[in-house]
Amino acid sequence: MFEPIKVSLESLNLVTLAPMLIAIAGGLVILVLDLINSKLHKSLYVMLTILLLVVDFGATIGLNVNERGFFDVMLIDGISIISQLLIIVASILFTPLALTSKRFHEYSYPEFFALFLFMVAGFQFMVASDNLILIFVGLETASLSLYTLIALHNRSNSYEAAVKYFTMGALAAGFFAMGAAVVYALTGSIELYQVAQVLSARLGETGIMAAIFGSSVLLMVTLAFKLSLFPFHTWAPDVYEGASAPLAGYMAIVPKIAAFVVAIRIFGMYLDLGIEWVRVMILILAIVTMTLANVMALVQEDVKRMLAYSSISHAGFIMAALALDTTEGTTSIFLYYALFMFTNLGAFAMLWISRHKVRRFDARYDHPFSKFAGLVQIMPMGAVIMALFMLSLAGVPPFSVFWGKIYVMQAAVNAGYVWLAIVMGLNAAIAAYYYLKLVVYMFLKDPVKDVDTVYYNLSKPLMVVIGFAAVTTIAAIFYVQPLVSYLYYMISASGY
Amino acid sequence: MDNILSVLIFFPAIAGLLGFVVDKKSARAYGITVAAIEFLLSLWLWFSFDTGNAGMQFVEMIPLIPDFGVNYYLGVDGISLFIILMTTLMTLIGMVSMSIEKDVKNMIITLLFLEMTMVGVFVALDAIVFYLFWELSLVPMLYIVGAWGGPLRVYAAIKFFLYTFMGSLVMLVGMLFVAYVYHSLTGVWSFAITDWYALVLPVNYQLWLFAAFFLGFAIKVPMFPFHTWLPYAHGQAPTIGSVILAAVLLKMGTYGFVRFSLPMFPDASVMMITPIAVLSIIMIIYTAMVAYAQKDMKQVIAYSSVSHMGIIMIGIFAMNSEGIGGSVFQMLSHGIVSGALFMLVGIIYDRRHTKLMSEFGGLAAVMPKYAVIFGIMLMASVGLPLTIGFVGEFLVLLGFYEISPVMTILAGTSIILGAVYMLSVFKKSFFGPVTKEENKNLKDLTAKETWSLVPLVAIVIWLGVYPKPVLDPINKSVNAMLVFMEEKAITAEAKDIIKVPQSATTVGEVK
Amino acid sequence: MEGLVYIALFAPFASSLFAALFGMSERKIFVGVVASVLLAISFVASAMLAFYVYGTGHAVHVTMMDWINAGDLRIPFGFVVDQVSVTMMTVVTLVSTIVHIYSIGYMDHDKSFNRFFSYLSAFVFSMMVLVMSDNFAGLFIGWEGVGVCSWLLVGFWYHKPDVSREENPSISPSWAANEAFIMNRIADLGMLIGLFILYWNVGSLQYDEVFAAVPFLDGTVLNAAALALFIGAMGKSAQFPLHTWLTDAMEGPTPVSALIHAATMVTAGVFLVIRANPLFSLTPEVSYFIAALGTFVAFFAASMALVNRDLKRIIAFSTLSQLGYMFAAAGLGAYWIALFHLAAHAFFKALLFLGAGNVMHAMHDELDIFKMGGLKKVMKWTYLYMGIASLALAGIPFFAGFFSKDAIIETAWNEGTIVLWAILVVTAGMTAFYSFRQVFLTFEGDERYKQYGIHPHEMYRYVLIAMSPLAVLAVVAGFGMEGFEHFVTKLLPDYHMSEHTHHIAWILGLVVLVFAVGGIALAYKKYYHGLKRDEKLENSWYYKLLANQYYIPVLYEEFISKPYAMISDAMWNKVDMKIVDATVDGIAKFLYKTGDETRKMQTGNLSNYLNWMAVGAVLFLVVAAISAAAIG
Amino acid sequence: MIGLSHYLIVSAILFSIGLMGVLRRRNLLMLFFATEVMLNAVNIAFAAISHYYNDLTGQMFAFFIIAIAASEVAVGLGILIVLYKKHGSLDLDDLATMRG
Repeated sequence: MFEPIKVSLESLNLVTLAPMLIAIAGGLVILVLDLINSKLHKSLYVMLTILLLVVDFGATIGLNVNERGFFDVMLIDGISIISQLLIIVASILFTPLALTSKRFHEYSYPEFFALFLFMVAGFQFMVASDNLILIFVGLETASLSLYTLIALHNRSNSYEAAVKYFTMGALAAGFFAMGAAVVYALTGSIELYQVAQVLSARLGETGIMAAIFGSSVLLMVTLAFKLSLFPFHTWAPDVYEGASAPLAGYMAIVPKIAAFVVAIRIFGMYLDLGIEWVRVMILILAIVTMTLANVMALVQEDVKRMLAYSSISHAGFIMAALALDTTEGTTSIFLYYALFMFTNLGAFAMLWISRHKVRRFDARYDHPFSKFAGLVQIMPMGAVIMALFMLSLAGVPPFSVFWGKIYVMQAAVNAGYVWLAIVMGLNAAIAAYYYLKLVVYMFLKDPVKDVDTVYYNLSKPLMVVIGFAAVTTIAAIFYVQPLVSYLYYMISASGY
Repeated sequence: MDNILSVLIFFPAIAGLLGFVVDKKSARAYGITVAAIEFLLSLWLWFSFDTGNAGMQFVEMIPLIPDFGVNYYLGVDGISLFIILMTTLMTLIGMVSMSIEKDVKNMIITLLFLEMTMVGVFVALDAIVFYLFWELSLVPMLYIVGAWGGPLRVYAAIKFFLYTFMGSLVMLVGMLFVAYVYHSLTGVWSFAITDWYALVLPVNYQLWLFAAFFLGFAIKVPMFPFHTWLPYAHGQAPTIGSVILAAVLLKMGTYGFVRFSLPMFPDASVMMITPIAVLSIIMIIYTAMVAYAQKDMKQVIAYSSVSHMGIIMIGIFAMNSEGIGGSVFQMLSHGIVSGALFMLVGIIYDRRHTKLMSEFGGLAAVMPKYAVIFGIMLMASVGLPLTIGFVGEFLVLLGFYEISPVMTILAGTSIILGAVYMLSVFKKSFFGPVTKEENKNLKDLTAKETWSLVPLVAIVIWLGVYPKPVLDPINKSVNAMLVFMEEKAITAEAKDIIKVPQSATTVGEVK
Repeated sequence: MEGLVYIALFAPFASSLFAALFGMSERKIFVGVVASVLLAISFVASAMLAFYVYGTGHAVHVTMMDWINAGDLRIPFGFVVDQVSVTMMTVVTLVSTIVHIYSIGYMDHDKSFNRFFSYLSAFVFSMMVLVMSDNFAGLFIGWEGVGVCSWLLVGFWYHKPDVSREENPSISPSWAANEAFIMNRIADLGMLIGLFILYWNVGSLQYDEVFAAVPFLDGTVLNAAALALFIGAMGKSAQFPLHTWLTDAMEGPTPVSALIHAATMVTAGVFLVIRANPLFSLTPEVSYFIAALGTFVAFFAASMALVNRDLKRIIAFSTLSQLGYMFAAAGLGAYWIALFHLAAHAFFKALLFLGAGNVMHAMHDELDIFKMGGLKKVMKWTYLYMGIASLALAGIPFFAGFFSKDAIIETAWNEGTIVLWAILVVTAGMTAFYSFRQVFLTFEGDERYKQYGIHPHEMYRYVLIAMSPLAVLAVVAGFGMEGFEHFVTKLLPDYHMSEHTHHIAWILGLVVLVFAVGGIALAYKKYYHGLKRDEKLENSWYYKLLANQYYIPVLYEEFISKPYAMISDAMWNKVDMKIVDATVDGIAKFLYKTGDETRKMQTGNLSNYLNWMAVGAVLFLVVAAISAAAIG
Repeated sequence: MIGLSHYLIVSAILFSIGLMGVLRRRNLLMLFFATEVMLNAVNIAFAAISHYYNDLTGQMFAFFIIAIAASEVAVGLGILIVLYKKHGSLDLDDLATMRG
């Protein structure tokens, strides 16, 4: 009757799982360490985390392209590798930000680092599979860790942020699950490659479109929520504001990379099937998002909120590349994030070093523009670097984000969407205003108070991180070429 | 030295970086020295420039992003050579004459970076590198206007930045599209302008691309109706900012038309002659009138800049060697003359802290040297023969006459209207009795001011009397461009209108 | 000979630079002396060239260097000394030399003495470039150069404030200077267009090439070119309607008026027409227009001179009138006669102005002839000079003006343009009248100046001596007419009266003479014995019309200057600020406003956020449905 | 005979009820329950479809969803508790300090 289940280790191809396992194991090790000695300093955890992430990085980069493993649920194709690498690099950059000169409560908990590593593993799972279950599990693992991390910041705002994010995330999870159910109902499978096969065979059937409608809309809602696309972006400004600055910067990148990979897998499949209205949907979503987020960012009084809207707008910008469904378009998504990552983390890190325990400038905001007024007089180097990040975000060449922008626009032009490129260009011009606003405050205004504490939170590790971000922002022109060719190779190898 | 262009670009930048270390009190001397060395380097460029060669010289090419076709590709020809010289000269003179007291060191460093971007724009032969420097030049200017400007400085600076930025992003899309077309035709990615020149585009593509590039360049020029950022920028900028803005930054726009629009889209350019000429004429007449209505001396010169840029524009679209060569020459002339005029206004502003003409009157008696130099620059500005201003204006109008006599007459009103507003400035400020008590004891030019203005006066007269050393290389490159445009043009109309001078076809000095 | 050309040309330039060296220092007599000597050198060189050209009949042609080379355009600094230009050179340098010497005396109290010489010599240099150039572009250099020098010199006393038109019709020196410059610029545009027409049809701007090519050009092209060039000439020579600047230019120091606004610069227009005679002789319509306009201006200007009270303005009007004569001659094809009148006029008009300068010097810058009278007692020599000059101007036999003006009037008859002839004859009578009205009111009759407490004195002796060559020439120049004709018609087309005209020449001459003598007699009767003012006449509308220059300056002010200023203001405040700029700012504001509105969806309330998600999902469905329906 | 479509309809209705709950409820706790309802609606669907296809994947998915729902509650409630400690209220309308 029952065949004994034979599982050979070879066929499991556990190597594909290794990166996530390293992260998870690392998290557990940290917890165990805490059990053994609860008096350990946070710097130990930070270094441990970095080390683990480096090992993780090594394990990921060593993976062979286009392999499957662990009952074929793991899919190690090009985009899964590069997205994991990006996630890990961003995480490595993020971790040292814990080593501030002022003591922030959350970092003294080892749980913070354990959760962080679990979250990384979650994102890695999310990108390294085309199985909806695993994607869902990865998504939720990561999200739940993330909610907790936000709440750990231990301020009234961060609880509010966590609750908002959590509730909306839960709703989104419901949508995702329902979407998966519809897909399952349609095709009898939740493996995307099988789904694609079944769908392409059944595409001509009457009534199938309605079901595809259902599934794609439901899945799209979830991903749009994760990617903070309009009108599902509402959580983003509040959560960014409530979360600690590094985490906000991190949230603007890593979850979005992971979500983009899922979006590429799912909607790339729909687009490949020739379902054109998905493309229209994505384009509208992208344009509305980048434009409205831009105009909302114009009127912000708080730098962090402004950056939140700006990262929404950037997400919209990149979303447009998804609609192109070309290798270049997909490459541009990763290139953009790879370049955006450093600048954005740098910018949030700059906010982080100016973080005060009490709000000294404004009753409502932590980082009002006026806080940065005349920064060049107080902290010239900091002002210059921050301005650099702002200009980079605005897309001024030769700083890093410019190359991402130009690549996205080139991809749009190549795919025949010249108008889209123009819309992107105009949006970049609008966006320049609010980035400039900060530059203007820093360079052209006088300080509001004799505030000697703007760099209150500065420490050597932070300087290193910011310096690294600054260097990568400036020197982008020199590494764009290898980056592009690596990304392009990986992506075309995995067939996108 | 084959890589002199790189040296020209990066010398000021590196000097700017090192400048952070220099002590505040020595910053000025440091800046002037660096700018002087840079100027000498550019002179060296001129001397080692082969005037017999119409093509690109001192070409440097280093792949930057080969997959994407982006190369660090530089070169200089007769058209860009002198604009580079003017850039380095005006930076040097601007620094020498600078009267800023506040944050001199920052200003010097900013200027050095600005110089890098300006030189970069004019030597770049790769569209992306060009765009890079083009955009980057906004940043130091933003800072100069915003940090040292007048009461509305932030508004003016942001307006300047965003307006130009917006236009150039559309231009960027145009560039990307050209690259795409190039790729689809040849299978190779390239942003090299020289490669793009070889591209024969269908007319409707040309028109769209022309429009995209037009937006970028026209805002920079600034063409009517995109000119309104300019009066604010000039009105608020410190003297040095206005000098550089008028002398060099505006030239980027017209240079762009010569470097990109004409040779890349000859047919579209020919089709667009009339619309552009109409805009330019509106620009010439309208802004001349607006200039006349101004009460602020600096605003007059700001608007007069717009008006003169109209002349340059119309010359570019004359599609013959006289007109285009004249335009390029007029760029230099306008750069030097308007730069000098802004410096002059700055000098009186330093003394009286006002630029309103009603505050002056009778200055000629109080400050005779100042009045003389102002007078010379004024005459150059209204295009008096034997000053630099005449040569370009004359050639432009002469060239455009071939396209349309009527429009030439309308554009030619520039010489009348220019005289009207400039003479009215002179009369209001310099003539009449000295009515204001504060003006009675104004100091005439100091040695510093004199020595920064005298070289400009010398150039104004030298190039007015003997423009040949400058005009010949320009002419050679322009002729080569025209030959090439005519070959490339696909419509009969364009072939008809683009006029290659006989001397260029017979002598066969075309590469 | 080339050396002489350069000496003639650059000596004034050297003089100008030398004087400019001391431009800002106090008065130094040697500056004036050096300048005068250099000018004299220039004159000598010109005279030697004249002899050379006269002797050999060859023109001297030198090309100094290239100026502008662009495309097919080649403009050299080339100079040609032929019969026409050498005449002009000699006249210009002679008058200039005298004016320079004169100025040493006249300007001796002015603190800007050195500056004055610098400007004056610069003017001579420009004028020399103008007449000597071998191409139109070079001519244009000089053309603009004299314009600038005129601007500098008219506005020489720039410190004077603006006053109302009633007080001083020219408002102020600086105002007059600007007016002159701008009016000339209007004409210069015409001139430039003329150059462009020639260039694009001929391919060159060299005189010889252009004139060789014009016979093969299309009629309309020629007409257009001729008309455009003539518009240029109208500005420089202050022909109607661009004439108002000339009388206002009298705000400049009197030597300037003598040199620039009588003898040389204003005749540049005539010179241009003479120079370009191959072109103008091919365009009869334009030429006739020139003649008609010239005749009109001759009469028009004379009529205004009849009632004017300003010593210098009267002479200015007479200059204008005589320029009309010259244009009439040139327009009728009698180019050499025009040139001859130009030369003769230069002598006696300069003399007249310098005489007026003496009077001004004596009267402490008082110019109203109603306030003068009886000056002959203290200013014998000046009276003599001005008398001679006025006789010459009036065309009294055997003075210079007689020959030249008579020839012009004769030409008008000869061409069969009887109307022009009649007007010119009447004008001759008017000329005689106003010239002597002025002379008598100034020098004869009661000494009205005494009531103003003025103590006039005669000019310095050396100045008077310096003026003597002009006086001599004003008397004898006419006798050189035949030799002159012989000389210049080697280059210019000869013009002979027809047989018929020749026969009745003495009758025609007599008619003119009757008018001239009649004019003098009338002036004698009315003004010799002192000023008797006729209130009724002075209040009549035609007197007022003339006295106010037909209200043309006011009209220009009301209908051109003021509307221009108004429109300019509107362009700035209304169009530029309210429309163009407001649109740009409007877009920015719109975006900002949109942002403000949109951010309201960010209520902070989680429930709203969740609703937005649901709304988004519904919107997705709608969009998907619509696009699916549209695309399929 | 109760077929697949009945299950699916039930599932859809439940999902809608859950969704309405999420949209309408003002109390955070109720909101959480509503999301649980939604997830369970999906579970019904999965189970039914799984049965229909005779494929175990759906049931597996359902199990995972149950697990995830549980952990969601764990985390969510944790956050709610600290929030309640800080704010003393679980009403959504009190939770709007960050806006704009």
